[in-house]
Amino acid sequence: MRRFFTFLSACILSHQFHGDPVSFSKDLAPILLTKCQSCHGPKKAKGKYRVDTFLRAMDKGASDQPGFTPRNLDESEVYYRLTTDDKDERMPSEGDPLSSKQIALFKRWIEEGSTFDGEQGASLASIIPPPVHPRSPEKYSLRIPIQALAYGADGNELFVGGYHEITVWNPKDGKLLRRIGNIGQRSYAIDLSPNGRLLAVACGAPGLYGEVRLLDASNGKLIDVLARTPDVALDARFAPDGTKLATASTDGRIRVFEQREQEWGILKTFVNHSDWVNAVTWSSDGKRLASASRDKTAKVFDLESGKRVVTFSGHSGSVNGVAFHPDGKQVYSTSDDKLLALWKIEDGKKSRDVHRFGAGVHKILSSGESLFISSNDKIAYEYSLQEGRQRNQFTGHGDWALSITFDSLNKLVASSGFDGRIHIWNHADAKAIHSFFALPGYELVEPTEISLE
Amino acid sequence: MNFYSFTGGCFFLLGLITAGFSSAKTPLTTDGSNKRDPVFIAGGATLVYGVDENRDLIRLRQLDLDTLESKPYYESANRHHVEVAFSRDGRYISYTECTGNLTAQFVIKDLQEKKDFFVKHSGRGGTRSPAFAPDNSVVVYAFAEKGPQQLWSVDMEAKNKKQLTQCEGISNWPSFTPDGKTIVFSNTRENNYEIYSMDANGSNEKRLTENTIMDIRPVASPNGKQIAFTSLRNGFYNVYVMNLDGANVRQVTDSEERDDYPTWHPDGRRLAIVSERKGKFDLYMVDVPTSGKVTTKR
Amino acid sequence: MLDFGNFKARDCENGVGRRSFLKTASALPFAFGAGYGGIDLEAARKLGDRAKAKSVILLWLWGGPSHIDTFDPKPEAPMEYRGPFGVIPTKTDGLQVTELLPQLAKRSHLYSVIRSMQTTNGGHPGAGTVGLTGFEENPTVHPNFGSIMSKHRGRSGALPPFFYLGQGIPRDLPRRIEGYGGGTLGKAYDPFLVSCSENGKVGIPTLDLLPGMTPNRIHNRRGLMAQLDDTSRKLDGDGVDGWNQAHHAAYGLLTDPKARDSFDLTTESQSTRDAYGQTSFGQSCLLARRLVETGVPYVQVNWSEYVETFTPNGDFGWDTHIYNFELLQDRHCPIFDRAFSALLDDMNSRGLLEDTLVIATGEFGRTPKISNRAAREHHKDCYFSVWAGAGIQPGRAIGESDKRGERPVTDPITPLMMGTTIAELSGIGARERAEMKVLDGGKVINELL
Amino acid sequence: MKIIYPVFFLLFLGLTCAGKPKISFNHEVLPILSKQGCSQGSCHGAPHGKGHFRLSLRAFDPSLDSHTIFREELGRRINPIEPSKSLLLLKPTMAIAHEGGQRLKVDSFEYNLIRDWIREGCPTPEEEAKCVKLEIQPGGSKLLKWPEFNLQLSARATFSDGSSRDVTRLAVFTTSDENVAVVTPAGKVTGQNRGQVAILVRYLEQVQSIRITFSRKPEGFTWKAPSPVNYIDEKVLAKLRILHYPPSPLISDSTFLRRIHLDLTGLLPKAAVVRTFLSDKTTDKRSELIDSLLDSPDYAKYWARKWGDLLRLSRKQVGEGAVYKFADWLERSIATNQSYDDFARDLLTAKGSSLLNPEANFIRTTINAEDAMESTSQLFLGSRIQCAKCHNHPFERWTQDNYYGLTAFFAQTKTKKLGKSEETFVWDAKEGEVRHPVTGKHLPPWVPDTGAFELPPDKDRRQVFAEWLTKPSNPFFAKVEVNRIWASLMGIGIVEPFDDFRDTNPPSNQPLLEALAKDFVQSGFNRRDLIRKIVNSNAYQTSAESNEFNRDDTRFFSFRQPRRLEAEQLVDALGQVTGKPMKFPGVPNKVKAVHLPAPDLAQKNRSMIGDIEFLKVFGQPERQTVCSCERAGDAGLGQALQLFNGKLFNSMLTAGDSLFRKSLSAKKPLSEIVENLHLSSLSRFPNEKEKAIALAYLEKATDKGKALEDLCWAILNRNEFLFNH
Repeated sequence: MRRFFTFLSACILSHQFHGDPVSFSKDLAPILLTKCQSCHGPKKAKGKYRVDTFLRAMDKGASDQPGFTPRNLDESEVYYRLTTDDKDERMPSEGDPLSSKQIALFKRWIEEGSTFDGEQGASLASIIPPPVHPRSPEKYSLRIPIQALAYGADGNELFVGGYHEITVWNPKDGKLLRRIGNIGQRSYAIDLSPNGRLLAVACGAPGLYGEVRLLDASNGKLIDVLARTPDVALDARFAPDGTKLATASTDGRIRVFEQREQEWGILKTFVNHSDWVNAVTWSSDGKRLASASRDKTAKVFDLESGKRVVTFSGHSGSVNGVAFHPDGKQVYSTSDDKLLALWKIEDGKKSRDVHRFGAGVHKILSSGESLFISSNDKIAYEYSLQEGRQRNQFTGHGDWALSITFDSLNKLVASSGFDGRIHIWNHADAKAIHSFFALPGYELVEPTEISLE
Repeated sequence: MNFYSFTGGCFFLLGLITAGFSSAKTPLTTDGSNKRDPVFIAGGATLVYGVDENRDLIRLRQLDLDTLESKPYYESANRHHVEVAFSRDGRYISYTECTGNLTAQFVIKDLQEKKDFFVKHSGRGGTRSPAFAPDNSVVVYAFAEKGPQQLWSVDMEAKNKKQLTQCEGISNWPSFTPDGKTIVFSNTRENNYEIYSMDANGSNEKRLTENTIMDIRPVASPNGKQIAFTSLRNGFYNVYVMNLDGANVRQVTDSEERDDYPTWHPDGRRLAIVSERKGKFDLYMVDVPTSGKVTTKR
Repeated sequence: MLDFGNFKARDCENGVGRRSFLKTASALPFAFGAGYGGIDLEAARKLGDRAKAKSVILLWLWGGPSHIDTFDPKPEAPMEYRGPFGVIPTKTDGLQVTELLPQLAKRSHLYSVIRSMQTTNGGHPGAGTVGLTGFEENPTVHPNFGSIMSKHRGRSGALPPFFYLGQGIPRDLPRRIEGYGGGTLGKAYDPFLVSCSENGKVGIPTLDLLPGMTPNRIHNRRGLMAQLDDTSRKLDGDGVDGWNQAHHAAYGLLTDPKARDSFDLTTESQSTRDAYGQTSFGQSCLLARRLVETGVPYVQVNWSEYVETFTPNGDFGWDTHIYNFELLQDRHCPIFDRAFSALLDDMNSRGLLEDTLVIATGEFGRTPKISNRAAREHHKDCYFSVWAGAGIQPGRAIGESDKRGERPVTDPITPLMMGTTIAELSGIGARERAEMKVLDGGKVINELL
Repeated sequence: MKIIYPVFFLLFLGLTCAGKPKISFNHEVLPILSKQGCSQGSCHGAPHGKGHFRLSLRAFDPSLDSHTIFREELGRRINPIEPSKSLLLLKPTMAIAHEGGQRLKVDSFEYNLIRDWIREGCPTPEEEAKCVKLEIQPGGSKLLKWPEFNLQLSARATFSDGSSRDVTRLAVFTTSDENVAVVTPAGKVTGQNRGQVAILVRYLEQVQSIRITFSRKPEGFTWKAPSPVNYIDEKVLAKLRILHYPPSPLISDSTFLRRIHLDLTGLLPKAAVVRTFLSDKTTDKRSELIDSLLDSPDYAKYWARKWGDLLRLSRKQVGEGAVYKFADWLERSIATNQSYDDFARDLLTAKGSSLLNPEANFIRTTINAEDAMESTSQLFLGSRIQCAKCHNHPFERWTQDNYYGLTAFFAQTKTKKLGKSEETFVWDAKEGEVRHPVTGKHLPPWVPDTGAFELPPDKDRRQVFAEWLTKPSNPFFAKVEVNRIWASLMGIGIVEPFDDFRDTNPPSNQPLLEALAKDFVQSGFNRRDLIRKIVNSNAYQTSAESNEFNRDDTRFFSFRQPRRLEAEQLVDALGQVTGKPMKFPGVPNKVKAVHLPAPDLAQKNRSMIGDIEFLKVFGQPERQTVCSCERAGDAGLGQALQLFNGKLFNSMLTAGDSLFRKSLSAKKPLSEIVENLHLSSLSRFPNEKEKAIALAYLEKATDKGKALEDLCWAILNRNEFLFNH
């Protein structure tokens, strides 16, 4: 069973013991999603068969046999394919067969009438009940890169992405304050709502699932799970007025959710990038979105019309970060090509290369009058938003700087590294205050000073 | 409905649509080869049209409406002849003839005097879509001499060349009303072909259609009150008629395949058109609905 | 040809020819011990499956179709550029086409369009050679993509591996394309020419019997040969077997009407034939489908033999220096829209699109600026290609041209890249290309995959 | 881009004590990824990788790979907290669907190794000892006799720090022929059939191979063979004996006559020659015939043409004028029996005008130094070295350094077109270096076995190379030519393809190749002498008919492999039989196709252009590359159609003045015409049955001429005619 991640196993096992009817969404969808969809999904559809929604899974493929026929194992092509001895026909092709327990679930479900317990037309990923994530490790044995970072509203807390958790630290002394569990395996972005009450966490496990979790910032209570996809979610940003949330995912989509009373519902989906969307950001009036993608483009979308406004294709590498210029007519973007570029929304033409870094650069945090940028050259940077002039360099990282956040109240800057270390800087003079590993229980054998140069 | 899918059901549906119009639609040919530019002569007894006779020859044929027999208009023609026009009295004929590689000549034939006149322009462009004034005073045609394609006129001996339009974009398909006072035509200055009318001297222009796709080949009816034309406004090439002022647009054909090249029968009640059916092009006669599916200007 | 212990056409990477590997693997089901997880056997199968495209159909729009008036309209451009045609949306985000392609617009989920093609040559035969081989014809004429395919796949069965459907080898008035065939690989890899009329009747020049020849006489001759052969022991060996097959196939094609069934479109249902349209190009597309269905690796459908659109004895290529708008509207685009749509639908419904690559392109585009003749001239800096089928991610608009469609604003995509992508998808990897000395320096168009 | 990983020194501290990591990234993890196929060229080793995951081809760039695995996409592929949940393991075990299929089994040796490496924190020390030696046990060559068809191999690597270890589980094993033997990832070889294979073992940059012969006696086997004529027969028979392939019987006089004519002159013997030879009763008439053919101009012309194929001798490549001069030069070299080392030196070191010194056209046809080196390697070293241009050759010893080291010999050779476009001037500039594309360093000239040369600037580099190449001790030079000649005569090389020498493509008979090469060197590189020895052997004079025991032999010369006549041979043969030889452009009438100096001489007469099609369709090469693969031997429909319905052949058959029509007009008896047709086409008399069939056909026909056309067609379409057997 080691091949299956814990939460799936947990679901499957609990049902078998209780003898409840087999649930398509809880029991089968996870299997179809992880075992079948990469070949039989929207991207590939081998044998003209797809499983990415319930109806498609039921439908015929090239073999002209329905995927499933209620109460009829013989006319359920999938069941035949899962169980046949013919190596050429058996699915998953080129992999081990499903376990006998999994196959038994399919069998029982067909025998029980192949009912569907999800929302019609919804994708597999979204009908599987949100997973309850496993506990995070009590102590971290090895270091993990930290790419999600956000200050709490009053600057007294620093939220940091951990392994299946958000860890909350006192930025002043680097002490662990609390741990918020039940988070996807790795976090790629944390955003605090403008009123400071909500946390949005873009997270997931590479190749397995992605989601954006909405939490109560004060107590870590789970409010909603949004934007569930088959691979990780990479960014989540609240609109300036806090009523909407934009998410960026590896499925190339940008989703916008809006708060409807207590619930968060999908408002719009932008399907325009042909590869991962690494980052998304709002214009200051909340009417437009800018996005950065591994497809080497950045784009601007208009929320109301749902249209793409412009594509900027001036980068030669994956675009990692975007921020609107205060004039609302230009956009900054960062890329693996080491450039911070400024370009015009009007025609998608470059205004200028603002800076060429020594290595690839990540997301941009746009805060007040500044842009904060972290780079693989182990330096974090601050630029004036208006002129794009460099204001500060924050040096001292011992490894790639992956993420950066700014406490405008206390005028502090925090940045995190590939090595799991957080550095706190004084904003005014860029002096290092201190640094610590944001990894609970991680014991460093080596001296903390990592002198690099 | 998707015509191209290979299921019987679709053809069944298509059959229904065709059937719906069949009471008013009569096939004139059945050979299916690519046809174009039909025009009635001999008081409506004969239809002349162009056809892709070989893979390398477009030539004019004439169809006897009584017997439905067709024969080449010029037996010996071995060059492309396109866009034929006849004067109302049948004395003149004009068309464009391919004379060499990417070159064409525009000829006006006086059948009575057995004389040919050639319209000369600078440049190697090709003339398009001639139309005779009802009184045989001029032939109006489209030509691009430099820049935009304009409407021009010459007299019956190809002299007194005048440029009628001075507009942006491409102008094409002039057609006279029977009183000779008005010319309807298409122009693209508003991004795509729209139909306009103007006085025969080029003044008093009015725009008759307004949408984002093509409205082409306007032809004034024998009583001068209506215009038949082709439009893609419902997503397919179909034939419509409207009043001379652009009002009261009625859809004449409704097919997902192409219906095009409307030409009025002299009785003013019918149109000959080229219809593509099942990938074959044939001539049909359709009745002009006096009322029916009315579409708005857009 | 020997199959075992012979490294001809070997995969540089794995030291074994693809075909011989497959043949071996299938001949020896128990060759790999169970104790080793069967992983190597799977690796072997994978190697053979590498070709996503079992066949390729290239719709060669000879003459240089206007990109502005088809797949890359510029409705915002000034009047003297944009042309007269309205613009309609497609199912592909970011892709709109002119109103001349309504059927293809509805099917854009089946294909992707590249709007940033660029070639190096502005004349027809020259650009044609570049378009079909990836290289200029001087100093050396490189092989046509189809010839590379036929060399790689070898000959199998009765039909040749590389077909040209159309009236003849593409040419303009003075001369034909140099890169129509085998090039450096030799004439043995030239295409096999078949023409198809608008009624679906095929003509095969090499099967037109010479004066004095009759099927009956051929029959007699071969009977006599067989009689003589029966008098002594026959030669054996792989080379002999291959030759006997070819000889038999030629005999069949020349004498037995049934053997021409692959070419005979009358066996297709009338509705299928109608769908493609009663045009030579339409019926050729249908024939192309039939050929790939029987396993022919490469079919090039030539829109016409001559580029010129309006010329005595020409057959209406896309070279619209004159009557560009009229001919595109009245003739070319409706024919193309219908035939290509029908081909996509037909291939798709038969499952052929899964392992057949279908491409439509010309040798260049046409000037965005409308000429003084109200037409468009040659334009090598920007044109389009349409890709569907095996291994292609459909529903994408790849590359962009500038506001007027004069040149790409994204990295230009070249014919060499097109050929390389065709080869790559057909299982002709970088090393095999290096060994055949073809497509040197070509890059795969990753955006398509 | 240079990447420094200071952090790695810290990373593995979490689980292990400080010190040497247990798992070596370079020595273990990368070899595993290579062995499981992950980094092969069709998978993640492709230039752009697969699925956004790119590894260096066969792990030749460890620092790039460690970056990719550990850091790229923000460390997505590695899960340090739960190593077995790393994408790097989930994908190849198909826990997450993987387009490349299952490549790893959970808990297998390979899986555990990678998992443990992750567990240690993915240590990738920057400096690791290089593997300097790979030893295979048992090494060399091995003979296995049925039923003992299994052999476990082991591999041991020695590193630059002096350490060594067993790498059997890490090395990649490949077989040259799955039909003969397969090898497991663990190095266990199992024979499938009798025959011979090379097992190639690769670990890091080291490659070794061993040869294994599998011998199995078929049921009812009896050995019968004519006694050896010379050492060639001894070596061939020794091999056949081990493999239990008894040779087929020797050929008849008529078959010999046809075969030797085709092989030495490319032409069929004329009817009169056949009559004379068959009636000749002397015992050594075959040897005498061989001698006289080897002295004939036809021999020199035909064998010069073979070199023309290899040296890109075409109008397009060398210009019209030089075509004739270069062709003459080649013909003279063969006719005077110039020693092969001289010949090679002439070509390699030629200078001056390509018209005055035709041998300079060899350099003229090369595009640049790299192309010159590639052509030279292929022609004289039997190596297709192109793969090493971009990366170390994955299956050979050639590295990228070697490629550019060899190129350096040609780096100072310059060419310039002179006023007349046909003339090219070749000289050595005494300057110019080769730059390594990765390191950017200048590479000195380098050769296998000897290594790098330090040459003074004024030294002619090509001269140095030619001297090294033609030294009698050079292990490649003589063998490549010997094998080329052998393949020309026997239809298949001892190494096959004959210009593709490499460890993975072993000779089918090593002692034979060695003996021939030794003899060749000792004879002073005397090509004619070598040919004489080969064609006098029984091995050459063996029948094309297989027997029940040797039927599946395709490599060891127990019987002759029939070859279809080459395009030029066929055209000439058809012309000879019909008496209507084809006329070619640019040469006087009666010049034979096998004597054409180039395939692309200008055809002024447009009506005749179509006739050339016949030659091309039958595979006459364009001569644009030095690869022998240009001469296409594949059987094609187009070729068959040419025979059934082609203009050229039909015009020969229907000509009013064809040989058989002239005989008919002269009222020659039909039986005599039939006999002559057989003699001129099949080099033999018709047998009684054939005669009866032919005469019956002719006699019942009203139009004898047409019937003769049919008969002629039928004979010329028999495989006995179309093949050299």
